[in-house]
Amino acid sequence: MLLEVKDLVAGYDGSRVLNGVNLSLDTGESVAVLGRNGVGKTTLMESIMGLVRPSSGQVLINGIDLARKPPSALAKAGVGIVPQGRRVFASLTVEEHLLISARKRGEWTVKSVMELMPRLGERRTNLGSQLSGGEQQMLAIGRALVGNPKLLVLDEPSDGLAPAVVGQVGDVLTRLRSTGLAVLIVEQDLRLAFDVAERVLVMQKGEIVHSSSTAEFRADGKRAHALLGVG
Amino acid sequence: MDWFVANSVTMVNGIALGAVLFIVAIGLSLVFGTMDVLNLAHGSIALIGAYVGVAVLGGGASSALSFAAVLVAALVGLLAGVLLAVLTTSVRDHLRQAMLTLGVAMIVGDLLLMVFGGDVKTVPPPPALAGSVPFLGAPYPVYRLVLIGVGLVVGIGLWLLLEKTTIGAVVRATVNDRGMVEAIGVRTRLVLAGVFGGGAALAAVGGLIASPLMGAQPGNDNLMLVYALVIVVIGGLGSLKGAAVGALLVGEVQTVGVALLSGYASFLMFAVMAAILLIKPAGLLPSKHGHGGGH
Amino acid sequence: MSTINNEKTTVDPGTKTPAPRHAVRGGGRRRWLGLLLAVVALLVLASVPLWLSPYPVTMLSRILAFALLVVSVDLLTGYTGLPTLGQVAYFGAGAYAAGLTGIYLTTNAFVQMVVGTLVAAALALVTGIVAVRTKGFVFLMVTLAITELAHKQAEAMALTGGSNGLSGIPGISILPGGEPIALVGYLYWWVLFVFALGVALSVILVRSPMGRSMRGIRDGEERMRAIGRRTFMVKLVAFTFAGSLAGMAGTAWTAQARFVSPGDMAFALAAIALLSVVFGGAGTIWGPIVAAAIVILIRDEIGAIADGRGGMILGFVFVLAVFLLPRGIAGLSRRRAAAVGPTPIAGEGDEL
Amino acid sequence: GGSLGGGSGGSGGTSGSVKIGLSVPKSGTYAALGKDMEQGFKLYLTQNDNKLGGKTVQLVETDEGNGPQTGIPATERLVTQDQVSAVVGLVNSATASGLANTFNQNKVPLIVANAGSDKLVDTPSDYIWRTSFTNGGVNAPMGAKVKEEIGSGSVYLLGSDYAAGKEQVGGFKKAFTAAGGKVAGEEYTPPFGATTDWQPYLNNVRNSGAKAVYVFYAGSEAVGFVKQFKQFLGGTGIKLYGSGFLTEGSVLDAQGDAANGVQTSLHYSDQLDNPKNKEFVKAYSDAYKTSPTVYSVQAYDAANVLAEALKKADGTTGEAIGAAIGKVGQIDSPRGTWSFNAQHDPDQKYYLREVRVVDGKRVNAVVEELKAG
Amino acid sequence: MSEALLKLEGVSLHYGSLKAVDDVSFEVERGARHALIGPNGAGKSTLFSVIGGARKATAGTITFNGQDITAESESTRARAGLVRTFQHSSLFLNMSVLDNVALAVEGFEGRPWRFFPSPRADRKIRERTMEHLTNVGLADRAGELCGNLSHGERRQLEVGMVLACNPTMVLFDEPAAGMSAAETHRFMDLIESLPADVTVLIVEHDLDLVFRLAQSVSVLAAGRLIAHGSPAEVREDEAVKVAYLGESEGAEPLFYSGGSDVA
Ligand SMILES: Nc1ncnc2c1ncn2[C@@H]1O[C@H](COP(=O)(O)OP(=O)(O)OP(=O)(O)O)[C@@H](O)[C@H]1O
Ligand SMILES: Nc1ncnc2c1ncn2[C@@H]1O[C@H](COP(=O)(O)OP(=O)(O)OP(=O)(O)O)[C@@H](O)[C@H]1O
Ligand SMILES: [Mg+2]
Ligand SMILES: [Mg+2]
Repeated sequence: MLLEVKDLVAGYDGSRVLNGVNLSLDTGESVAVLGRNGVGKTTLMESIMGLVRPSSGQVLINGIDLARKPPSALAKAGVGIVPQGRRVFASLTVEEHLLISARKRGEWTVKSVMELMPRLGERRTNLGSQLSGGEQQMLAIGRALVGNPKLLVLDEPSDGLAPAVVGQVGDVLTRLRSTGLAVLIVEQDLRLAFDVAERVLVMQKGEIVHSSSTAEFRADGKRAHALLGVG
Repeated sequence: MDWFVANSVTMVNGIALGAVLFIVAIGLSLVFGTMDVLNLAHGSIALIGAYVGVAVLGGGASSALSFAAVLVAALVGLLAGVLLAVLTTSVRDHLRQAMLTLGVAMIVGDLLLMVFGGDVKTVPPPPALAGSVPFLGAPYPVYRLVLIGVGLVVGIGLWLLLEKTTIGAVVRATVNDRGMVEAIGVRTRLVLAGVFGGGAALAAVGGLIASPLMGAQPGNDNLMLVYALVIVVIGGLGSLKGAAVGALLVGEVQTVGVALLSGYASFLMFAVMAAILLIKPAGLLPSKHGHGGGH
Repeated sequence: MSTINNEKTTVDPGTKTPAPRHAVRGGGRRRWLGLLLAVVALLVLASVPLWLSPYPVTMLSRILAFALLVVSVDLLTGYTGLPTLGQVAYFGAGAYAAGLTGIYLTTNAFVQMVVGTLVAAALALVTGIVAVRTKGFVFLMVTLAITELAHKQAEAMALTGGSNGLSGIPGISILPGGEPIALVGYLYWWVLFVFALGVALSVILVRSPMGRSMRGIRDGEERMRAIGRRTFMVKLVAFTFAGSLAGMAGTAWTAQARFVSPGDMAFALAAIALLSVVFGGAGTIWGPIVAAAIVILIRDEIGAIADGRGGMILGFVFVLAVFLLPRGIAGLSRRRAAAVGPTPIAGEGDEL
Repeated sequence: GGSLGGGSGGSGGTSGSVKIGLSVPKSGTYAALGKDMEQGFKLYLTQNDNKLGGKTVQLVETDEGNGPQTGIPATERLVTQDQVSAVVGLVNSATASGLANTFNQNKVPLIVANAGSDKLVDTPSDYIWRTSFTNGGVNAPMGAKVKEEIGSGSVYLLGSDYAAGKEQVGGFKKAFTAAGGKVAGEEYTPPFGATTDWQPYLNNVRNSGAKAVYVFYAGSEAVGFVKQFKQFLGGTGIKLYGSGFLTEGSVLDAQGDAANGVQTSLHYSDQLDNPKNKEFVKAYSDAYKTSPTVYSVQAYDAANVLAEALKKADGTTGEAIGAAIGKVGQIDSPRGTWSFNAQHDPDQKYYLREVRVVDGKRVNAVVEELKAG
Repeated sequence: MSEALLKLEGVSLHYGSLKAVDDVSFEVERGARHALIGPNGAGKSTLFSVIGGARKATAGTITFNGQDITAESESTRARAGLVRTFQHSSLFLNMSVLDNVALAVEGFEGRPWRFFPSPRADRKIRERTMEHLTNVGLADRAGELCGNLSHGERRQLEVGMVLACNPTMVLFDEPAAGMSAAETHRFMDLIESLPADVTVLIVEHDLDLVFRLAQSVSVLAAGRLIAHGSPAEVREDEAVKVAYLGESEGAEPLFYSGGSDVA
């Protein structure tokens, strides 16, 4: 197993947001995590990455427990993240973002990322704070890619992207999957989530309450709506 | 024109003073601009540097000893900086940083008083630079002329390091979002310690090379801190060029300015600072990288 | 840099968190409890001259005057998000004005207080027009400049006695034409009266809509503009009010010391006043007051007998406080903890 | 307890002993000065079996610190809390003026052992005395002397920009111009360590064509100034005169060669050739491994004054001691005998001193006794 | 056709050589539900900043409610009823959710300078505030510190806050970004339930939302207005298809059975 999360409990200042989450992901697999606002999706992603320190439980990468290690340890173990809210560096240029993130050799280089998203090339010298929302999102994705991760964690990557670009992101992610990259994605745009993921998890109140294949999930719209709290 | 001739030496002298102040101030600016820590113990580190001079060169200077003093000061500064970095990592709020570092400054000030006493101590310049040369019609100390060169070298070196290598970018990114830098695989603790250590080493060396001019004594820590704060804010926070311009300006204000308006000498520096901030609140040459983020 | 307050009171999504009563005041038991505590504290303070000898009472007068100065710093730093080193300028202005009034005009304490407060207010208004255009670290430095310039002016002026200070101030009298008070206990009562008045006004201010606007500026000035607020005016009013309060504290200082020196408007005093706010918990009233007392006790009481190690002891206290009291003294009480927020000096940080 | 009663005054300690307060800076800019004073005062006590006028001394010490903010509460504490019978010390003039009320009200005498502001109090009282000097007084004798030395040339005046600096330089200026001297320029530099570079002022001096410079600087400013004077005006033949604090105490070592030949006026030098001083210097050097300074002598004399007063006093209350100080008459001091004048300041001799190297040691050699200004 | 509430004539904003907004003119009628769409970096947010007053246009005039507001400050515009939301939430993180909205309510309904306590006025403000919070579904989070809210919750609060400003016209910058389907639905209901005289200008990439809410749509690309019209017209516009929509649009139903109207 590339990633195994066992009984993960995490929260903020003593209060719990995640109440024992379990999930696993194999090389080349892709999983979507869905759920309403505030159920703890971001907290889950960030505690996998080490950005939030779990209070108990394990985060195993290739069988080694890296829970409570600094995020850099996870990055080195091959996890890359596109965080919610983008978190681009306000005072770095686009190019600098990519340069400092390109720490592992691999398919993705500064050049190939700029080819993938030409807009980033056009804005090469803009500071992070001088990008439009969508440009920032592209940059966040590019930043994760140049690290050549084995597991890509995406927290609402379509947030703020124009439909055409969302489509492109979907295409890119699908292509990445075929190169053996594992993808863990949180997404509100169901179309994108379904395009990318072969398995769907649904979270409610800090727990995973549903797990099925994407096709299975899509087969029963009523149940899906109930799970996602729509209607 | 007469006035100009009569004061030309004073102007050069202002540049020399500016050069020393630049080396001290740039450390503060770097640590604040890049690490986002307002280090009010910065002046204390400069004073430690001066006392390193007293300890190493107190018995008489030689070229070798002077060189050794610079190394020792840099090393002591580095250690002090790393220590401060460790202390401040978990303290993100500026006011609490101020309380922490000012507390440290108070402790260091008293410790130095205990070890070195309250008397003013002087530090000799390296013997090779101790003399004067005729300069614009009057004798002028060689040492001060050399300081101008040192300031230039330090300034250019830092500029190359920060703007022409990715090290500078990593450092700036660490200020913006520490967690995210970790997430791209950088040990931010090392970055923090490095920048803080480097800034403090500059302060210590700056304090050392300023000591032949200013002596070493209790109270110089505050003096240096205030100079550095004023320079950094005049020039623009976190901006290398800003610090250089600020230091030169303060150097000239404190020399030519006071020679011209000696009756207002005490008021000049702060009045100039207030005036500049009124017109340009972000300082003369604000860092192009901005501060704190855009939207 | 993120200014997100990581303190979390309730997190369980879906759990009902009732609105705290003090958020938008609608009465409530807590308010009465607070009022009760304040009244008890006041009564205890008022009884002090009856059972304490002159020296501690003098010390306490000094503490009260300084604490009022600290509250004025807090109004700007803790509530409005404007870290300041400038309040001592108005403190000094009030102190000198009261002293000069005492020497040349009248010994009447009320007159001295009003004159000192008004002089400080006028000075704060004029300098505030300049200062509140800036924020964060720049504001800090502009206020430092105000303090330094005022300090140098006091040192240079013959009227204020220059660097030797203004001495020969007669004792205050309370009733018109009454005898000057010489006894420490009565002086103390006067200082306590001024202190209580100042603190009461401050508490009313921070709980008023005006106080909420101040906090709004602390947390997001841009946003305040976007919802239609004239932030410049809010800041200017806050600045002038805080300046007057500092001036009022200055008059109390003069009343008990009968001597003013440029050191009363110097950087050193400004620094410990600002640190007292941080130590006590910026954005609360009672925390900084307690901190002010501790700081003065260490400086004047322990420092005097510690063979010159007063500074070092104070330094250790500050350093320890950073680590042991992450939300200041006020953080020891959970109830007000929510009001304590970090104040960025660099201008507000924002997540991207 | 209770603070609504009248001022208490020094209770005086138990019979046979007396409680004395010593308030000198132990921290801050003046810590070095405070140390000299403390040592001078304690030397007297050691020499006299810890007794003053036959009474065993309980010494209560405090830290005057940097200024009135710390000095006033610390000293007030000695009076109102520790209830001492007299207080010795005070470096800072503002602190001393700020405390005058407290001492008068509590009827406890204060013997100022340094602070030199020309007018410490408006009206002399039994409770305020001074064993040191007045700022003007130190420099006035130099007026005629410098005029005599430089003849028709002019003098440039420089000093630290605060009350003491102006009074010191002013004392000289008044006597100098009265003697017909010409002033080429007069500038006051930012005080309290804020000035570290005198090049701009020295440049002005050079441009003014003055033949000599008269200055008041003390502590670190004295060091910085003297060294830079040598650097920038060393070869020009412009002479340097000043108030004795320019070269007094530890600053002289720090100034090094640059100080050679500087002439100053002061009421003391450890080189004074009189038996009392010889004995004092030896005892002091033996005890503290360093030479005494004018600050040590001022505090030493304060102890002497207290001893004399306690001999004459009727009991050990502050009131009794205060009254007795008025009657002590001549004080036999290492600086030569002196007595209090009507202002309660010392009526004393001043000496012209020149920095010379004697037996391999840099000292303030005594050139002559100056005529009163 | 009634007179336009907001009128832009030749508005431009340049960042150096980059023309972020380039000679844009259009009108929004009183009570309209108008959408502004366009690719990433087209200049939508920048245009919002110019309309809202946070940035000054390099050229052009802006008329609101018959008055030229080109030179007015942001707060003046807000008081005149022109209020915007931010693409990146900028809330008062150290204040409670309640205080956040109360600040807005107070600015318009209370006397924000009030210094002395008045329980009556306080109660009124509190009631109004809770009303707004209920509308955006945050009533039960009123006492929470704003900094503790999740991303989506902050977006909801953002909406609550502008509505509390008693706006004549609201500018929404990607209000639904980050909202889950459930929250998006509630948001749409909320906008639909706004009084008809509140004008809405909205930037959004969620086209389902745009096409459900908007009566008219303007399309911005590279700083210029490239199309304008009813949702149906815009959807069919070739230029828009190329610049914005891409190909992936609605090829397959989201769910194979039951309620595919969602998301
Ligand atoms: N920094 C924080 N401090 C305290 N509480 C937080 C913090 N961040 C999130 N929370 C709380 O934790 C809970 C889960 O938040 P989280 O961001 O994980 O939700 P989410 O599922 O990602 O929601 P969304 O879809 O809105 O992004 C929320 O109730 C939120 O209020
Ligand atoms: N401060 C700035 N300096 C230089 N260029 C900037 C600055 N701010 C924005 N830009 C550029 O201006 C263009 C318009 O940005 P804007 O934020 O208005 O786009 P947008 O239409 O809102 O895009 P999105 O849909 O992605 O949010 C972008 O290309 C951006 O890179
Ligand atoms: Mg989330
Ligand atoms: Mg946008």
